[in-house]
Amino acid sequence: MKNKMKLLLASGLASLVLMTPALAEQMLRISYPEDPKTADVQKTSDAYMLPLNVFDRLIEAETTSPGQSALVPGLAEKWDVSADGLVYTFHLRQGVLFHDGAELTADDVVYTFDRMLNPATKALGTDILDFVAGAHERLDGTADSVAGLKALDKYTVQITLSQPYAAFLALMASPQASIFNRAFTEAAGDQFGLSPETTNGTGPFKLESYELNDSQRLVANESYFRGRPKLDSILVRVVSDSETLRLLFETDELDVFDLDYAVSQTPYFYGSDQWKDLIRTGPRVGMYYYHINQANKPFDDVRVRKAFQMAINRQEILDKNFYGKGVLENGVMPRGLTCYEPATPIEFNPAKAKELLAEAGYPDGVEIKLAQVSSWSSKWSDMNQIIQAQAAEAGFKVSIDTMDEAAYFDKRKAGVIDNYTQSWSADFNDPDNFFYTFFSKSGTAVRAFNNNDPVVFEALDKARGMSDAEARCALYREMGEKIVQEDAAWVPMFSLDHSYVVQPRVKNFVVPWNGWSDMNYYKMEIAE
Amino acid sequence: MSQSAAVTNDLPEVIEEASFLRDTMRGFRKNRMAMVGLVFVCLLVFLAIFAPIISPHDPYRVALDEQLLPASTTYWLGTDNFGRDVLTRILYGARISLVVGTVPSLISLLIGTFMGILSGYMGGKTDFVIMRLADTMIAFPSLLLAMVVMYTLGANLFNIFIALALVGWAGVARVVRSQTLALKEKEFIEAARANGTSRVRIMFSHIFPNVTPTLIVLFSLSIPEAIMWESSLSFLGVGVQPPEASWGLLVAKGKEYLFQAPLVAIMPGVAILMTVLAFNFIGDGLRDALDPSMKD
Amino acid sequence: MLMFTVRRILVSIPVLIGITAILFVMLNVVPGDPIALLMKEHASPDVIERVRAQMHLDDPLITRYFRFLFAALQGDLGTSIKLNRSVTTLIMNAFPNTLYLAGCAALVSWVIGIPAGILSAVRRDSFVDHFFMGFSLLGVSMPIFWSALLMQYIFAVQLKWLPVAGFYGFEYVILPAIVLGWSSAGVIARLTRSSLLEVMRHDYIRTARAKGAREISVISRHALKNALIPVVTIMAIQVASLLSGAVITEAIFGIPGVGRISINAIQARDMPLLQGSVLFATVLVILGNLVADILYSVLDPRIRSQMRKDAR
Amino acid sequence: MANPSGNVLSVRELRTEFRGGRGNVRVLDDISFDVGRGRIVGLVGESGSGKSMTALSLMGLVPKPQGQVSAKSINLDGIELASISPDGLRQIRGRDMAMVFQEPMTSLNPVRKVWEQVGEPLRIHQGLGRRAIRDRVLEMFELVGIPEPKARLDAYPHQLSGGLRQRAMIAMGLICEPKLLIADEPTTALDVTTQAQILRLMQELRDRVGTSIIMITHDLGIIAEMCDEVNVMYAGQIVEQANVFDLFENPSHPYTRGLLASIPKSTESRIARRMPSIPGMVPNLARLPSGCRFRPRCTDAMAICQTREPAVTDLEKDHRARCWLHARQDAISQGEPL
Amino acid sequence: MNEIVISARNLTKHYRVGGGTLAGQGKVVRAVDGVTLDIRERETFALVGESGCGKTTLGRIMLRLQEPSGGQISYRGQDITALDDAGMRALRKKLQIVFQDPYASLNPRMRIEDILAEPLRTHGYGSAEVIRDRCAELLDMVGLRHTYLRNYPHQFSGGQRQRIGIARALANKPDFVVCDESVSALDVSIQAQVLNLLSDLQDELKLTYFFITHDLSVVRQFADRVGVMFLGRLVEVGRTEDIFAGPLHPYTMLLISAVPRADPRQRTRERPLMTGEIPSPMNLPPGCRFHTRCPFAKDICRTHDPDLQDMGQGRAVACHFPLNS
Repeated sequence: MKNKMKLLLASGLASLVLMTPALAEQMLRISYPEDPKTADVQKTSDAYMLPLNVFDRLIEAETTSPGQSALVPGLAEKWDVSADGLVYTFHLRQGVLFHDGAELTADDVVYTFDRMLNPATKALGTDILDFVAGAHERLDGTADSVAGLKALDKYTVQITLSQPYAAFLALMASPQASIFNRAFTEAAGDQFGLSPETTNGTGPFKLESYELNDSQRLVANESYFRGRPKLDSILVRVVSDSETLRLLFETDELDVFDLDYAVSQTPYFYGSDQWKDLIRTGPRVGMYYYHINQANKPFDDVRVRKAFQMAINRQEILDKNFYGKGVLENGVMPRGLTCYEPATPIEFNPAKAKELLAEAGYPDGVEIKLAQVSSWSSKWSDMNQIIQAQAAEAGFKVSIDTMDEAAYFDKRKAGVIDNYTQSWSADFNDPDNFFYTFFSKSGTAVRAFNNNDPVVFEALDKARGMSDAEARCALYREMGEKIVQEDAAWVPMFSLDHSYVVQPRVKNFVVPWNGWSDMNYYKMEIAE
Repeated sequence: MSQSAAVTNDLPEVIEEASFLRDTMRGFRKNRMAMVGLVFVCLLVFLAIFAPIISPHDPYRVALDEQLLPASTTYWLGTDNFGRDVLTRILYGARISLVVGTVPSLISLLIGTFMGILSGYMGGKTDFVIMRLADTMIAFPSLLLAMVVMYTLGANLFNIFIALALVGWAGVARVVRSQTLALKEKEFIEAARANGTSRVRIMFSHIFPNVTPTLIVLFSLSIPEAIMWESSLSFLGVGVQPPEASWGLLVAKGKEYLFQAPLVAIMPGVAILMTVLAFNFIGDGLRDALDPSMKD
Repeated sequence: MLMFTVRRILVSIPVLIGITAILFVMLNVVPGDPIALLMKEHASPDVIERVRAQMHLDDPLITRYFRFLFAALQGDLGTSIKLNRSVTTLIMNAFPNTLYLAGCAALVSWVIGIPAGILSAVRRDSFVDHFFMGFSLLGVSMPIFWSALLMQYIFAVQLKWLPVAGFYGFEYVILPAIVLGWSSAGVIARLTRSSLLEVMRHDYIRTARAKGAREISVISRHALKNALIPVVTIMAIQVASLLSGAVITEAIFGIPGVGRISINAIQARDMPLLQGSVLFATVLVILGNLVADILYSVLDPRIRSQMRKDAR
Repeated sequence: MANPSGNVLSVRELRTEFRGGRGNVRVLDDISFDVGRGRIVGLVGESGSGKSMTALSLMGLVPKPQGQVSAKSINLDGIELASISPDGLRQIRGRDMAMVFQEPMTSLNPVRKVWEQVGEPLRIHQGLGRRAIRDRVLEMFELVGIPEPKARLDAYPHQLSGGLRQRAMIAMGLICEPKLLIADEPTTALDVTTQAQILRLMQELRDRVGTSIIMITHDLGIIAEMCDEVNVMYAGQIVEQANVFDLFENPSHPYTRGLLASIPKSTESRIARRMPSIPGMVPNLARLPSGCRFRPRCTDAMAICQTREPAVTDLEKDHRARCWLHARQDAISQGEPL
Repeated sequence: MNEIVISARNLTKHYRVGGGTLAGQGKVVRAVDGVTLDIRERETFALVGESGCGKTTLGRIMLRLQEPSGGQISYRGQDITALDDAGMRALRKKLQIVFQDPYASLNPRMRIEDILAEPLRTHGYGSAEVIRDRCAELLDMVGLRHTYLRNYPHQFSGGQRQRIGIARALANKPDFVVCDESVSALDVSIQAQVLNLLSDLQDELKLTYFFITHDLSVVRQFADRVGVMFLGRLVEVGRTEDIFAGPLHPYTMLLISAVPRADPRQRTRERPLMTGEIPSPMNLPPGCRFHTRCPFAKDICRTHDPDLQDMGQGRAVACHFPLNS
């Protein structure tokens, strides 16, 4: 502690010198709204910045143009899929080195996925491996290994699925599928990913320092298999406060300003002569929506659900609260997702909504509750408050039920939440990521939709294994219409653009295809 | 008998009926800042109670066409991001602040007084147990304790009452106890005992009236403190929840628009500052008038 | 003295046990499953059950309490659910930052508070008095989150003299230290003033004057030491409360200290982390009180010799 | 330069007023008396009579700005204090004129060692070093009869008993060998046996050092034991001034008479349990009665007492009373105040 | 001889100071250390002694306002040390006390009528009306106007407050009254008034006084019998005239001679003075507790503690070598 104090004082003096923006090295300074907590992607479900830069995956999803992506070889040079769609064989690139100098082998890949399914790991994103043969047995503890994972030789991995699954390759490109080194990771134990000493990947950047709640520093991996990145280092500062973020950016202490973390600053940057040309924007493959829980009154009546859809002026919310930076969505799939096509529009019609309510037996209006999490960003409470005002016209007496996050997840799981709003961005480019998550038999219960439509259940299961892309897309579109128009199970709101403002010296800034804030900085440059 | 009774002759017929209250008021009135504070608080109470009548605006109305308007004759302090009148929101916030200032203070005063008198007068094991409990509560850093309570019970106004009362009672109990200990040594308490007055009666009708000046001062000084706590909790998001208008929440929300419409964040802060100052003035004035020995 | 300290520490033990018990019960009866929170969307009931069992969360409360207490005695405050790191390590890593901030803030509050209090008392009812007392009252009455905002806006945004937030060196600590120090400077100044005025009423001040001492010497030689005894003890308690209470300041200025940890723990409902950080802060407060008591007795010969007598 | 009259102190028409919320209150009115060289002069009266205030007024210790002192003349051995600057008066205090207070506990600073406090006048007025001061304090401790004086030097006040503390206070008062020592109820806080010791000490010191003493007390017994001259005070005025023997043998003012009568006589055997007493109570200085201040309690009050303040009348050499009973007839008719 | 009202047998009061639960047991203060005493109907018994000698504690114990550590007190033959709370409360009608400090002994927040009515209400004196009349009567009795009933204590002078305190003590027509330094805080002229009042009331109401004081002049004037107390012990008891005429205990003698006489002609008299300081009740010397200061102390005084011996004619002394004998 004493040493740390000294260090602090010393760094105080040092930073007086460092403060000056004359940066000899190419350092990218970015921010993160909260501490990422770990680089171990198997232990996190929302902080992908470190995994994306420190690790690689077998396959990578590369942004080709705004909102568009393509799967490209990553650690796997090439791969084969058996005709029945069950066996995937990945041929690893040779000579790929981890940061500690160890060479990547097929065993590391097998280990990585086995670790995820090992119950002792307490991993989170296990659903990417749901269809791997033997995954459930391993998770339940009834098996010591995963039947479907095999290293055929030093550079060949074979993964066998229990049933055909169309999105499996896309899943392998998701951050959760990052590949670890067996020896190192086993040695690090449960400390893996928590500090520079316990983090080891193949990625373009190495984790050099990690100050909890303060910053992480990444440096270039000199021996990256695609070649050394242009950036020398990345400084990631934890800044939770949107105004502070803007202050830091404007005082040139940050290179990238992510408008997602400070939506209220949108008009300022778009209106600023200094900044408007430095805005980088792209569509977000993700959407905002309201869940409707059909298990509870009054939403058990489809007319009430329909009325609720019609009572909301989505365009106004998009325009006023999100400054029009996005498009209205009417289906389950957002724009940019494979199979997307515009769906039948939902009408804004408070008068009709009122009629529907009366039909459903609520001529004098009806009381509904919107759940809200107290610790979440204020954009959610803003939306709820606006809807509270808007829906009143149609006769919905909205009360906002604020709770903390744990209570929220608890209640949602128990199905006692009537209605709530959230957003979902694509983890991988496939409709399954949306449909199955929300409207499969387990998803609809866990997420408190309770849209127990057997037709939908069956169709979604079937679509997972379909190999005919065209027919599969058509089926998803059909289900989307059914869910939104017929069942009125949810209220699609809009998909937003994702905008960043960058300092003039930032080059090659590409907005990720899916609109995530987390991205890979391999190709970015800093130039004076 | 005759001679001693003769003393009466040179005594005035009636002594001016100077009551304790009147003396206090006289002392208080002389304190200019305290009077300023009192006037401000009275005004605030009036505005808060009659806010719906006074303000032409609805504090919850959402008018997205009128977002973040600058100050004007219609909206004296401009509008917030929902197009709600900032001044009206502040007036409604005053309701919360005033209630939060008084209710938990009263609760903690009630509990603290009871515990303090009991502890001080009974002594022994009762004293030990109550004081260890009080020590325990006092050792908790107040804001953290309040946060933990909010964590446990959930964030809403009623739970703020509980949190603040929990934070506050121990301090009151300590002060009341030490006063009770001092009073207990006073001869008039012994006189009451010598008369056979019961313990309960001594605590209620002898000790309690003598700690009331201190209680009034404690009360007046705990109001601004409670207002501060509430605004801090709400600012941190573990207090009053939107769309209710608590001043701390208004600052927290308004600071997102600090650059576009600084008044939205700054004015609720000014409201807190002025209210807390006013109550502190009153508290200081009351202390000087009632209980000069309590100076800090 | 040693005896006194030891006894004073022993007296704190029931308080500490009480604190851990209250804290533990409060935090463990909370509705809402920390595991559900940890896993968010990905939670499937069987996974949750598995993790719960692994973390011994399904043991009876009393068992868990004693396990916690026993581990805490050995310096192990458990593992953060959200951060998956040892709570003790997390706190000890964050503490120097808080210490640095609190130390600077305390310095600010003393450097401003004590001279302001003395001047106000000496020049009672003068302009100086009114000015300093107004300044102090302002410090006490301003919500920290608001004054912090204002300071950032003025000194960082408009004047660009100081950095907005972060914790990379001395200049980063100036604004938060002033914000935090100002409010406690108000308390110190008011206390110093009233304490000095109180002391100046004592008979021995009259004695000093009767000896022909100059007014300045009356104050510096006779009044000040007596007057500062309560101030110094409050200072000790205040450092403790600064250490434990810099929650808002740390949050606004992005200082990775213990307060920040508590806030994160609350927002993330990270029960072991919250439990640990609150317990840590509480121990600081108890220590502060202990130091205050010891200081008091060191400064006041009456208590000092009382203690010596007791110890014999 | 010695005062020609042989007086160390000569006070003429001392008045002290307090400004308060409800107007000014004159707490001392027309105080005139002398203190002869080497004499012990008593100021006696009940609480609120102004005897302590007289001492504070002489010392310049009346709290300002509420208290205002004025006098025609206060002559301390040739130095005129009525017109001296505050700093000039400060230099006199502790050097030429010292004071011993009633409460030896509260009058000593609890956090400083006794020798530092006792020796402080030397530092202030003579600029002595610590060593010299310590030696001198030790001498003084021996002089005032503090047992084990060396060991007591480094004591804190609370480590001394009441009697020792008062001895230390007396040592402090005498350390610069002042011309005048004002003792304000120096034994009231002490037990009788200790009181007797302290009183004897003061007498001895007067004999040995030759300091003049103003003895302020409410106890006529102490006056009788200690003083050469006596000033009886009532409601802010001196009502009778006499040699101690004259006063006790021939009290002239009705108040003095009443006071003497109401002392329980421990020397005589008990005759009756009823004691003569002065009826009524001391007046509030803010609401004084018209005419003579003692009039409402006086059994000998006359018509003139109601309307006019009595003048000071010389009864015989060095015996004066402020009472119409003894006034010359012509003074009464002309209504000329003296 | 009159009947014995209060009889104390071997009363002691010891308490601990300092020292908590951990650092030893602290020190024992022997505030009252074996006092035996009878007080008879309608007499005034004065207890004199210097500060810290335990006289106030003894007064409190006799009324069981403090519990004795040992010994027994009887009121008219009834052992009151054995009474339970309720029994004692009922008896308090008869046993009363007048305090020293006229400012601390009246509750500043109560009106005079409430102060006077409280003991009446406690003991069920009668209806509200009866009680109101009695309050007025009590004020008359102590020489105050009954129009003052609605006033608060702070509006009265010290002497008047002491009268109110007396009225309160007499409200329930007690039998035995402890006067604890009841006139010490008053000015001489007022002191005489209050003493006269007490004296009148004694005659009128047939009271027995236990008069605690440090002021020997008052004792001489007021008391029938005197007990001299030194460090928790009675060292001499006797009739007032006898004690003043010829003290038997050296301490009594020194005490009497230390009182300044209001007669300048006597100032030249030879006066023996006690030297040094009184020992602390926490640290009593062995043997006679006065021997360290006694001008006549012999060897036996340093080893043996003398008991209070009856010298006849109601006289008792605790000394190995009484004076005048």
